[in-house]
This record gives sequence, C-alpha cells and structure tokens, in this order.
Amino acid sequence: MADLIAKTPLDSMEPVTIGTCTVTEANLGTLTSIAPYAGAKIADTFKTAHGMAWPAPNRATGKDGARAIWFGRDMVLLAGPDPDAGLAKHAALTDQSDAWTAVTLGGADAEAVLARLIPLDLSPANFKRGHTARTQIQHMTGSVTRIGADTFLLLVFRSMAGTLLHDLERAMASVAVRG
Amino acid sequence: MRFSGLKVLTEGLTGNKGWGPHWRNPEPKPEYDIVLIGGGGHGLATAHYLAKEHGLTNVAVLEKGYLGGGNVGRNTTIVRANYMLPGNSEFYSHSLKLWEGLEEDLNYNVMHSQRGIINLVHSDGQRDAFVRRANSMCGQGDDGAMLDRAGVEKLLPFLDFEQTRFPIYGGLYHKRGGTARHDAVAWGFARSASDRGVDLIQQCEVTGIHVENGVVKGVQTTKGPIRAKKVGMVAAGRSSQVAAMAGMRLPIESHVLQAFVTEGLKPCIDHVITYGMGHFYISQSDKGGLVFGGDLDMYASYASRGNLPLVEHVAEAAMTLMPAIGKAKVLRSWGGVMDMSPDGSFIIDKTDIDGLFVNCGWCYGGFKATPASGHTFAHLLATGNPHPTTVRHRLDRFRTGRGIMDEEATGSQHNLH
Amino acid sequence: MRLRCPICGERDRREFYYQGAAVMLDRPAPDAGEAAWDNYLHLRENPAGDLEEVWSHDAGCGAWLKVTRNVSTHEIKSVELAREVKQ
Amino acid sequence: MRVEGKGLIDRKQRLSFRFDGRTYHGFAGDTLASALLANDVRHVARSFKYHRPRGILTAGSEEPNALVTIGRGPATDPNVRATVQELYDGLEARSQNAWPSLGFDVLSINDLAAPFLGAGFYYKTFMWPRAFWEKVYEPFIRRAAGLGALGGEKDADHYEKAYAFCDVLVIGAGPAGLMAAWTAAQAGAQVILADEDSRMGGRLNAETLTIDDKPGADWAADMVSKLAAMDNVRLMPRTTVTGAHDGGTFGALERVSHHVNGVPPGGVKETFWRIVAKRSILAAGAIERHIAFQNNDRPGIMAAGAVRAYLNRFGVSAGKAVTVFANNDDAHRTAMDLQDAGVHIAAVIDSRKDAQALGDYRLMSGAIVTGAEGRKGLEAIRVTTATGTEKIATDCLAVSGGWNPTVHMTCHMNGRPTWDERIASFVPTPGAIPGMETAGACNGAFSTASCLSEGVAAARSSLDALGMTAPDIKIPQADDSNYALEPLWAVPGKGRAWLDFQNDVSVKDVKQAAQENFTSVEHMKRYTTQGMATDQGKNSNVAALALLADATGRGIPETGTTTFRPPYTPVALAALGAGAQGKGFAPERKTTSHAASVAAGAPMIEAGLWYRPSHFPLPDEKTWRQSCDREVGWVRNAVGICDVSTLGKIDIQGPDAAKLLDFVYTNMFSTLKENRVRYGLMLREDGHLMDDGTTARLGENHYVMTTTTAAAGQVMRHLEFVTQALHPEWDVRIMSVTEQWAQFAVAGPKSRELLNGLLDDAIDDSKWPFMSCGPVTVQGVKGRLFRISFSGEHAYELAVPSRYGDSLFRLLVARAESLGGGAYGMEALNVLRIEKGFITHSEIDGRVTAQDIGMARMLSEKKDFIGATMAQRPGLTEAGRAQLVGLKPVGPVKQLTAGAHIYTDGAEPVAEHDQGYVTSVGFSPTLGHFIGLGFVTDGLSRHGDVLNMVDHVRGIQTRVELCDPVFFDPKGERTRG
Repeated sequence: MADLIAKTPLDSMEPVTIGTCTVTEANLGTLTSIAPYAGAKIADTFKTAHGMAWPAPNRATGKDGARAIWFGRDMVLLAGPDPDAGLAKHAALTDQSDAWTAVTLGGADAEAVLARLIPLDLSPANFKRGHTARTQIQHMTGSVTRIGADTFLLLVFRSMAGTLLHDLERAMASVAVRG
Repeated sequence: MRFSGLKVLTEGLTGNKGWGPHWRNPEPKPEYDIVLIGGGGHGLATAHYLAKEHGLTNVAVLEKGYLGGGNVGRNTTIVRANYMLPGNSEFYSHSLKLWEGLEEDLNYNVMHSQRGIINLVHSDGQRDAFVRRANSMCGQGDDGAMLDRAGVEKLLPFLDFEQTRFPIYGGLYHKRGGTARHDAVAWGFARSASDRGVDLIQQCEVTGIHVENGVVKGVQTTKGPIRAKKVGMVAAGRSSQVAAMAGMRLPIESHVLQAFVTEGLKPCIDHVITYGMGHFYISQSDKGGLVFGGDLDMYASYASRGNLPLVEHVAEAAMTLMPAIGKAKVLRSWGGVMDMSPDGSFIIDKTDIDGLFVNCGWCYGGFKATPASGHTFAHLLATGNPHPTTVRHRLDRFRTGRGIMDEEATGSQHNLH
Repeated sequence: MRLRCPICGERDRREFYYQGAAVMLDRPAPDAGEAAWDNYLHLRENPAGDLEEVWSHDAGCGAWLKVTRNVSTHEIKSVELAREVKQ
Repeated sequence: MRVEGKGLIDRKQRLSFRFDGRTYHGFAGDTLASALLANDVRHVARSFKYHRPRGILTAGSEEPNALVTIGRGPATDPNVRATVQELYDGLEARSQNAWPSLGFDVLSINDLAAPFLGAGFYYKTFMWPRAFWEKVYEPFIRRAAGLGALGGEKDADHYEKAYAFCDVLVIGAGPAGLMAAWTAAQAGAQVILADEDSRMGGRLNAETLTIDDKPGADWAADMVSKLAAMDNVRLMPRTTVTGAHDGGTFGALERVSHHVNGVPPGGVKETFWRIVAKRSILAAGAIERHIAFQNNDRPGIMAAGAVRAYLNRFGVSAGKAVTVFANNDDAHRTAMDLQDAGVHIAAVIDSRKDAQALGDYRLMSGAIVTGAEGRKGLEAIRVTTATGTEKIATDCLAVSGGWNPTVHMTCHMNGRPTWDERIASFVPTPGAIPGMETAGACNGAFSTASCLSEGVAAARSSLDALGMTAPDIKIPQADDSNYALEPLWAVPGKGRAWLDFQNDVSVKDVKQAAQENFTSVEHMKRYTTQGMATDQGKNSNVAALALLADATGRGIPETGTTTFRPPYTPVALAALGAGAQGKGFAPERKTTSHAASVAAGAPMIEAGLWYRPSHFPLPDEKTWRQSCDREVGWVRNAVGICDVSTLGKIDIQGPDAAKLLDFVYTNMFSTLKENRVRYGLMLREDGHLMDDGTTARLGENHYVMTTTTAAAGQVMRHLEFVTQALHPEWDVRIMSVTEQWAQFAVAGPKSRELLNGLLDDAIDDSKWPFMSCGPVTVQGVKGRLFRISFSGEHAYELAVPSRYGDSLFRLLVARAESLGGGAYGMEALNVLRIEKGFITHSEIDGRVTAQDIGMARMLSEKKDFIGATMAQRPGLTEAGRAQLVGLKPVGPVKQLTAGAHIYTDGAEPVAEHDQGYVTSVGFSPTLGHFIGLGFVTDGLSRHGDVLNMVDHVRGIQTRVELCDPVFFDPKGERTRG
C-alpha cells in the first residue's frame, strides 16, 4: 500500500521571478504556536531549550534553521525544530506545521511590491531585519517578517496559497513594468 | 400656488417672475398643539399628514439647520417594499403605496421612478432566504419575483457573469421598487405642510425639553421657549441627543454610512441593483451619475464623513460585480449619520413621558419610509394609538424581547444591521 | 482613521473590528435584573463627544481594546488593552 | 496658434492625434487642450443641460467644459479633461453630449426652451399622467443629461492600490510646495511631494516671473532635480491628492499610463495611493474665477491665467486679437506676456475705475463687458463704460474675477473655510485638518515671494511638531507685487450670464432660487445644481454664493458655504476598487481535496470564502439530483467520504478551558470525559442561537471545538472577547487549527470496515463507541479520529495534518469505491442531515432560540452562560413563536420548496394567515418523497396538523403535515450500531 504523500501548500512550486523579485515557497520545518499561560516565565526555558531569545512583540529571533517569530498577543511561532517538551508546562503548544503557506519574497523591489499589499511602513528605517508584524496582506490576515536586507517572509493561511501567489505576482508585474 | 406644466409655460413666457416662496418663513408662536423636533424628511412628512389627515395645523416643525438637511438630503434615494418580517413587511408596503400617490398628494414632482430593484443571489442558501422574503412580499400583496441567472442576465447584461468571485445565481426582482429625487421629497412635504398652515421654523435648535411631573410642556429653543401640548422627536441621526434632553436613553448607536456619486454618464444602469456578498448597491440618477453605497463604516460617529477602507471596499464590490463601470469616476462621497437600533428596525412609539413621542432608529432605511413614517407618526400623535402598521415598533421591544424585527439576523449589536 | 494598538503600534483602521460601546465590558450578573441587562445590550448613552468603546485588532495581534475616541472629530484619546482594563 | 520661441514643449517631437475624427499635430509636452488651441480648435464640447457650444476655459484639472472621451471599446474613458490629458502620438479623442455631431447638436434646442427649463422646473411638472414619468419623461431626461458614455464592456485595464508613508506630505509643487519640501528634506524628514501635473513647478511654468533672476520654470526644474537626488524625498508627479482622511491618511491618484498609448503588459493605468503622513502641507495654489455676463460661456472666453499658461508653457496663443476683462492687476500680465510674444491685444477692460495700465496696451478702466457674440467661437464683445457701449472684435477674451485659494482639502473633515475680505474669497481655517499646514496661494498668499516664504514657514512648523529642526534656508528673491482687486461677480444687464458652465446655472437661476425661498446655500445648490458638476463648483461656487448673499441681503460669511467633499478631482472606480475584478474581491480558500474533487468533475460551490463540491457526477448522470440520490444511497447503504475541513476547529488549552466552554455553551462541558465528544449550543448574549457544533476533550485541560463553516470567524472572535474582555482572569489559550487539519467524514454502515483497512490499529465499538475520539495513526501519520455523525449513520471523522489531505482523500475515496460507495458532496450531505432533522444555519439563521428548535433542555440551569439571561425574556419564551417542525407532503402536489411560506389550510395565502416558512428541503431517496424543515407558530406541539405550503414566486402549493423533524431512524440505532 502506498504511503500517504505529503504536499506543501504551493505544491513545491518552482520559484517565480518577475522583474527584480523572486517569490519562493519556504519550508520552515515544524511550526508550533506557543502561548504562555498566566504568569509563566517562559523566556529562560525557551532560550535554554532552543538557543534563541524569546522574541518581544513585533520581533523575530533565530539561529540556523530555526526562528522564533512573535505571532500575536501572547503568542510566538517556533519555526524549525520540534518544540522542547518542557515548554508544555509553561504554555499551550499547538502544532501549526500544516496551517500556513510560507513564502519568501526577495529582490531589490521587494519593498515596493509589498507596498501594494501591506498597510505598513516596511522601509528599512522603520522595519528592520528581525522585525515582524501581524497584519493584512491584501485581503488576507497574515504575518510578515524582514529576514534579510531585501527579503521578507510572508505567512497566510494554507487554504489561501493560490490567492497569495496571485496577489504577489500582480504586484511584482506592475513594479517590474515601472522599472 | 399650484404647480403644473401650464404654470411652467406661462412663467417661462413672462420671465419667471411669478414664482413665490416654496414655504413661508414664520416666526415661532408661543404655543402649538404639536411641536415636531426635526425638519428632515420624516418631520416634514409628519407635519403634512397631521395637517392633511387629521386637520391639525397648529403645528410647528423646528429645524436647527435648513429643511431637509439631514439624511433625506444625503442618501442613495432607494424606495422599496421588500422586507421579510411581520411588522416591517406591512409598514413598508404601506409606505410604497403612499409613494405611488405622492406626487398628486403633494402637487410636487418627486421623480418617483419605479424602475425595479434586483437583489442578486450568490448561493443556494441566499436564494432560499430571498425566496422566503419574496413570499413575504407576495403575501403582503406586494410584488416580488425570483429571477434565475438567465433572467438576471437579460435585464443586466453588463454584470460579470463569467468570473465574479461570488457568481450570480439569480435575483429577487421587485418591480415596484425604484428611486426618487431625495431633496424634492423634503421640499414637497415642506411646501405642502407650510401651505396647509404648519409653521416650518429653520435655524431653530431645540436646546431643552420642558417636562413637568412626567408631562411634556414644551421646548426651549435658540429662538426662545415654545409651549406645546405634544412633542414629537423626529431627529434621526441626533435622536439620542434630543432624547437626552428629556432624560431618556435610547437603544441607539449613531453610525456613519457613506454614499457616492460618479460624474454624469449617458444611461447605462436602468434598475437598482444590490450585491449582497459585497454590501453594495447602485442605481443611476436622472442626471446620469451612478449613485452607490455599501456598508456602514462600522464605528460610532457623528461626523458626516467616512474613511478610505470602506470606500475601497465599496469600489471593489463594484468592480467585481460590474467591471464595465470601471472608468466611471467618483465625483463626490459623503456620509450620513444613522440611528442604528439593536434589531435594525425603527421605533415609533409613545414614551414614558406623557405627550412626548419618539420616531427614531431608522438605521439606513429611512428614506423609503419617509411617507409612512410621517403618516404613522402623525396617526400616533393625533390619536394616541399606534397605526396598525407600527404596532410592533415599540420602544421597549428589546427589553421584553417581544416583536424584535431582525431582518439581517445579526443580533443586538447595533452596527451589524 | 488610525489606532495605536498598545501591542502592535499605530495601524490603519482596516485592521480593526468594531463592537460598540465599552459598557459591553461590564457584563451584569445573571440576576442583575431586566433593566441592567437592557442597559448592557441595548440602551446607549451615544454621546456626540468622547465615547468609550471596544475594538479588536482582528487582523493584527488579536487583542481586544478599550478605545476612547471623540465620535464627532474621530480623535483617538486613548487605547488600552481590554484585558488590562479588566484586571 | 503656436507662438515661436515660447513654451516648455519639445518641438522636436511632433505628435499626431485625432479629435472627432480629424487628424491634428502637436508636440511632446502638450496637453490635448493646448494642442487643440494650437490648431485653432475652439469649440470642443457641449454643456450638460442646454447643449451650448463650449470651449476650453482653463488649463487645469478644474476644467468644466472641455471634457472628452479618450479611446474605444473596453478602454473607453469618458469625461477626461482635455486640459489634463497629456498628448501622445496616436491619441484619439471624441467630443461628448452632442448628437449627431458637435457642430450640429439636435438637443441644443433645449437652449431655446431655456425659459421653461430654469431652476427646479422639473419639480413643478411632468406629473400627469402618472404612468408617463417612467415611460416618457424620465427616459428623455436621462438621455438628454449625462456627459460621456461608458464603453459598455468590461474594463480591460489593470489598476492597483498601494501604501506610502512619510513624515511630511507636501501637496502641490509650485513655489510654496517646492520650498516646503526642500526645507523639510534638508532637516532629514521623509518627504513625499505630490503634484497633479506631469511637470512640477505649478504656476511657475505658466508665468514669466523670475526667481533669483532665473526664469521661474528653470528655478523649479532645478529644485525638482535637487529633490529627486535626495534619498529621503519621493517625488510623485501626475499624482492628485484626492482626499484628507482621519489620522493623517490621504488618498492620492497617480495617473501612471494616461500619457502613453495603451498600458504596457503587466503595468497599470493608475495607482490609488493611501499615504500616511505624520504632517502635511497643503500648497495647492489657487483657481481663477470668472465674471458672469451675457454669453460669458462662448468658446474663446477663457480664464486669464489659463491664457498665460497656454502661452508661456505651451507656446500657444489662444487668440489673434485678444482682449482681457478683469477686476484685478494680476490679469494685466496676460496682456503683457501676449504682447511681448507679439500677439495683438485689442483692449484690456478693467472694472476698477482707478486701474492703471502696466504696459503699452489700450486700457478701459471702470468698464465692463456686457455681452459676447459668436455662437461657436467668440467674435466680439460689448464693452460698457461710463460713456456708452462699444463693440470690440476679438477671438479670445481672457477673464479674471480674481483667484480663489484651493481650500478644498481643508474641508474634507467637515471644516469650513474662513472668508477673507482682502482677497474676497475663502482661506483655510487653521487646524481644519489635524497636522496640516497651508502655504502659498491656497492660503491667500498670491505673490511668488510670499509663496516661497510661506512654504518655508509651513515646513518649519511641521518640523517643530515632529521634533526636527531645519537648517537655515535662504529664501530666494522673487516678485512681491500686491494683489489689488475689487470684487465683481456679475455684470448687471439682460440675458443669461453663466456661473456653473457645465450644469448651465445662470445668475438668474440663483436669483430665482432665492425668490422661491431656497435661501440656504445648500438649498440653492440643490435646487439649481450649482456646483454639482464635475468641477464641483471650483470655478463658480464663490461667485454663486456672493450672488445669493446679495439676493438675500446677507453678507457672504453669514450665507456660508457648501461643504467640499472628497475626492478633490474625480477618481475612477477601477482605481478605488483595484484588484477586485475577477476573483480578486475576496481570498479563495481551497481545501486539500479541491484538486481531486475538480478532477472528479465535481462542480465547486462557494461556502463563505471556501469552495466545496456540490456533487460528484458519474458519466451517465444528467442532473445533480441523480448524483445526489446516488450519493445519499451510498452513505445509507455502504460508505461515503466527504471533506469537512472547512468547519472551524479551535484548540482550547489551559487550566480554565472547561470554565470557558461552560460559559460559552448552553450545556456543560466540564463534565465531559476525556476522549469523548459532546454536541453544544452557543448563544449570542441576546439569547438567540449563534452556532452549534461538537467539542472533543482531548485531555484534562485540552479541548478542540468545532464550529460551522459559516460561523468559524465569529466564534473565534467571540471566544477572544470572552477570554480577554469578560474573563481575563481565566487561564486559557485558544488557537484556530482549522487549517492544520484535513478532516474527512467517513459515513455509512461500512465506515468501520473502511477504516480498519487503513488505520494502523483496528478500531471496534468497545474502544470507539459513538461520541468518542482519540489519536490514531494512518500509515504512520499521526491523526485524530472522532466517532461523530452528521448523517445519522455509523460514521467517523478522520483528521490528518493538511499536507496529507490530498493523498488521504484520494485513498479514502478509492477504498470507499471498492466497498460500493464513494465521495459525496454538499447536496447529499444536506439531504442526509434533513432526513435526520439536524440543523444548519438555514434553521438557526440568527433569529431563532434554543426553545424554538426544541432544545430548551440544553439550556443548563446550573450555571451562567452567554445568553442565559436574555434567552428568558418573555418575548423569547412565550407561546406564539415559530418553532422547528418536520414537513412532509400529504396532498396531490408532492414538492416542497425552501423559502415557501406556510398558511392556515383552506385560508387565503396572505400575510394574516401566515403560519411559518420552510427553511430546508430535499428529496429523500431513502423515504421516496420530499421532506422539509421549517418553522411554524407553536409548531413543537402541532405535529400532525395539516397546513398549506405556498411558494408564491415559484407557483407551488403543497398541503403539508407537520411532523417530528427526525424523519429517519428516530431512535438513532444506525448511528450507534
């Protein structure tokens, strides 16, 4: 009997380049939302377990192959490793590995592309590497994180993968034409 | 002065010098039988019907700005009787019948145009709900018909039938629905009421309501005190402020509803169309402007202006439904302040204060109600009893749970209706 | 309109959901009586000036907020976390 | 005609264009208007009401006359201002509102009938006979009115919207705006400078004035290039800031591709910007006003400043023998500039008795123009002086009644401008827009020198507010001459003198409105339509207001002004609604089984934002009913597979998880055992049903709640409200996991058989009884299994992480098919649940209580819960409410239809005999007849009653018997078996 076959939200699509920008489906590994219980002192446990700082609101931390992305009120998304079992004492852990479409958008015009979709000032002065936000991406709610000088990580619900790609491609095309 | 084609002709030939004032500019008398607070559409209609139906002409309408300056002059002019629930169904049916005789009644062309309204349907569930509504309309003796997709396409070929996000399954067609020239409605009622002896007093703000031992005695105004045997509060948009002068709290939140008009265009939309999935409705005025609107801005507001997210949402709905109007240009947007009630339906009732009556809570359905609101409020003021079409529209229905008319089925949150 | 979410910072109105007057934060006891419940759900001060109200940063961090706002000018006077107001 | 040696056009780039079918030529840098004037085309349009011939009045976006249609087919763009449209090679423009042609327009007959068509005439007539309004009068009025026509096809161009942020937004790039932007930029602020023109510089490009001894246009170009080189400055030419909104938000329309022939592939026609600015500076300039006199609308009569703009910027003289009519000094510059360029000035008529000539031309001071001749083009004017009337031949009359500051944006937030006697016009009221400064001509400062210094000052105040400091800024040398003016709104005399050109509102109309007691400025506007044309009264409102004030014996400040509303200039719906065309209106949510369902031929239907399969047709099936009946049969007799992933799934964890559930559900969940599932009802606080669903207890402090697809978002928000705003002291965390799990119903007598070939560990009744749940592994993949049923059969729901959803769905369907079943869609799901009397949002539509659906027993009396108190209001509990019943046909007609009403049997089917309505129907292949659910007055106690179902709109009448809503297996033996 055939094993169950795993599919990514964008079905492992090839990266799409339009103009200076490329959108790539990102494999972030295991995604776990961590919502600390009342009064929990999770930061140290987290640091010890995963070698990353517990991110402040609107910030993301990380090390090789792992990120900790602030993900909303009293919530952090651990991306990469499976969560340390010891965290469950301090926080509600929920597996989100299959719940999100994750892409990176990189390129010189990435900021201009996102200016067509996201109602936030993403200029480097205001939104530096390691900054993250929960916000809208066109009509979707999502998460945006600057992970490089001109690279952003975007997350929306898995079921909206097609819409995200469509919206990005439209914005990339119009920015590319402007030159 | 009676208006007629002949009068227009003779005046035209003699230099249009003979046209007199549409209404008088009286100074307020010290006392009236009835004082109406608010010279908007409903207040002026109430005055007209008090005079005409009940012979009550010792009546004053007090308006803090200019006549018809409220929502009667800032709406999308839709007139319809396509309600579903008992109470609303008979009331709006009554109103539409009054509309159908309004021009003769007022000797004023309010340009009531029964061009037909089509409420589009985008799912089986929505169709079932509209069928239920259409059957209510038919049971009420009004017209209501369901169109299938082909039927809609025949009437509205310019809609996007190919790739709209929410495809068009059909529509509820209300042929007697349509539009009217909003300002003319206010002016027509004002002229008629004034001609019949009612005093319309502009730039006269009510600053207090005089109550003694639970009985209303009159009002204080910026033009001095005025005694009154009965006072009718008919100031939608400002209902809570007026009621507060009598120490009352109303079940109302004030919200802003935007509307839009484009530059004039040659005729392209012959009906009123509503797009439920996008909270969008549109018609074309006789001047050629596309008149359209959408949902509330959703936050409490007394500022007659809206914000961009809603503007964009409305325009997006327009573009997904009818991309053929993409190059129509929005000329003007404005906002009206709506009395939002906890069930989306209005209130016409007595209050706990003897002689004080309230007419409020029209949400964004007030324009089409103008004649019947005036007619039934006049009935209540004159007789002390509710008109048969407003027996359910009680002030205390939220407390008791009796007769709640929640057409949108969204519950007691004011802004969701 | 823009609201300053205490967690996310200043954001466009489009990210927020509006519920209504902040009386909704003070839920009466089950036996508080008819008038208290009528006040809670239906009757509103509805001032044309400063209003305390509840919003939610729906498309952002998800926090419910108590906002004080002048509803005639739309000036935002304060934004607090509902959670902190209640505690 | 073109004037050599003048203008900022590129004479090396000759462009060809067409107007009304004729080919003309112009140059790069021209607008359509300047190119038409260069070709001596003066008559370009017809007015709205009287179809009077009209020419170009202005050189800006305020143009009321010269509106044309550009392009054809789906690219048809009506009502384009020729004064704004940049010329490109191949441009094709047509005139509007004229039939059969611009030169011979049948409806110009309206002009002859004007005495009968004055202000408000339509309110007084067209009332008889009644039926004639819709059939005769209205269609005629509609056809006669309107300007351009839409193309009638789907807009083929792309538009977009975007966001921008800055410290200081400067609106307008004239001398004031350039200095403001420069000053703010020097301080290091993030600056956006937006200007509606393609070339920044404002009036400096239209005048011969100098700054620091350089031609103004050159100075402006230098400033623009210096600003462009700065990283903290963003220049936005061709961008009109259209509206000021709350919180420092501005709308702005960028015309990206209007100046080129066609939109490049992938590109956009326009971008609508949402600009968020901490501070803003309005430097929008001023608009010249006209003077009303008889036939002051003839083609060739233009704004004096516009005549200068055509000369100095475009190298075009608007006439060969030009006259000027003014009440101020500024307009004299038109005469001087033209004269310097070698154009003949026939006369300058100045209404001021003490006017002085500023150059060598014939000045008639204390004189007025009392009439104009030449219908389709000006031929002569009549000038009246103290001594008599003189006729002067002229083909262009440059008129200036003074300038009105462009205050519009300061009124977008309900502010009113202030009357300034000095300039006889309105100026901005400080603070009208929070955070906005005003500078230059829009502030009533008309000299170049004052514009430059106000620009710097406005930037300094903005920087102060931002806590920033500007370095010393040297204010350049420029003209500082006094703006001397004596108000003149309309010259006395007979004949029609026009105010609002486009809407054909005359001085007489305003006076008649006053005579009819439309004395409020809003009444006058609405009665006459003054100021309601596409220029929104920019050219004429102040004059109309002054005349109304005069007619009513009031001063102008007391008369007040109408409100200026956004947008400043009209904005295409396609720009405001960019991105929504086609499927872009709302995100599409697709389940993991979407591709497999589509491949199986299932029509996908919208369920909120989701798509779900309606049915899975087999090749020999012709109707959905055939497929549906077969799928129902599969579930009843074998096993069916249905994707239920769209239902909301909410993970609830924490010590107080049970407390939360007890509070939001009407029934108890703290008593639910681990690995068990319970059905729950959720009320709104007003006591009506919000949603229903099952919740499973996965651990002591861990539940997973299921909501309906429709209410998933609402329930999630509700739980957040309860936990943050009502009971923040509860230690509980909630998280949507809808997207994490692909969940499939496996329903039917063979469901366990199917699963036992698939799960890594076999299941049986003892370990997996009805309403149990727990972890399972499917071929090594960790999943969850719930033994629940929405079909009334022995059934399960199997959930796996979404990445395996596609694969598992295909596997389940293949196995079901091998067992004599297969996939089923929404239609079959609906029939199956109606057979069992299970409710959906068709029944609990938001107006229904637990009591109404016969579930009063689920309202726990042992606890407080949301909705508990209000559900006990008398109106929600007393007799006479509509209650849930089953419906079956008992007469000769067997069909039931959803939405039909139910009436007393034998009575007329009218409102007073209305007993209820039908919410859901289906043909039950199991029972062999239609079944339905509905609500009937006191229906719970009326089982057995026979009533009359009437669907008026479908023409169906069916006698129905009320019955228990559970039609099939009322004891639930199949579910448990």
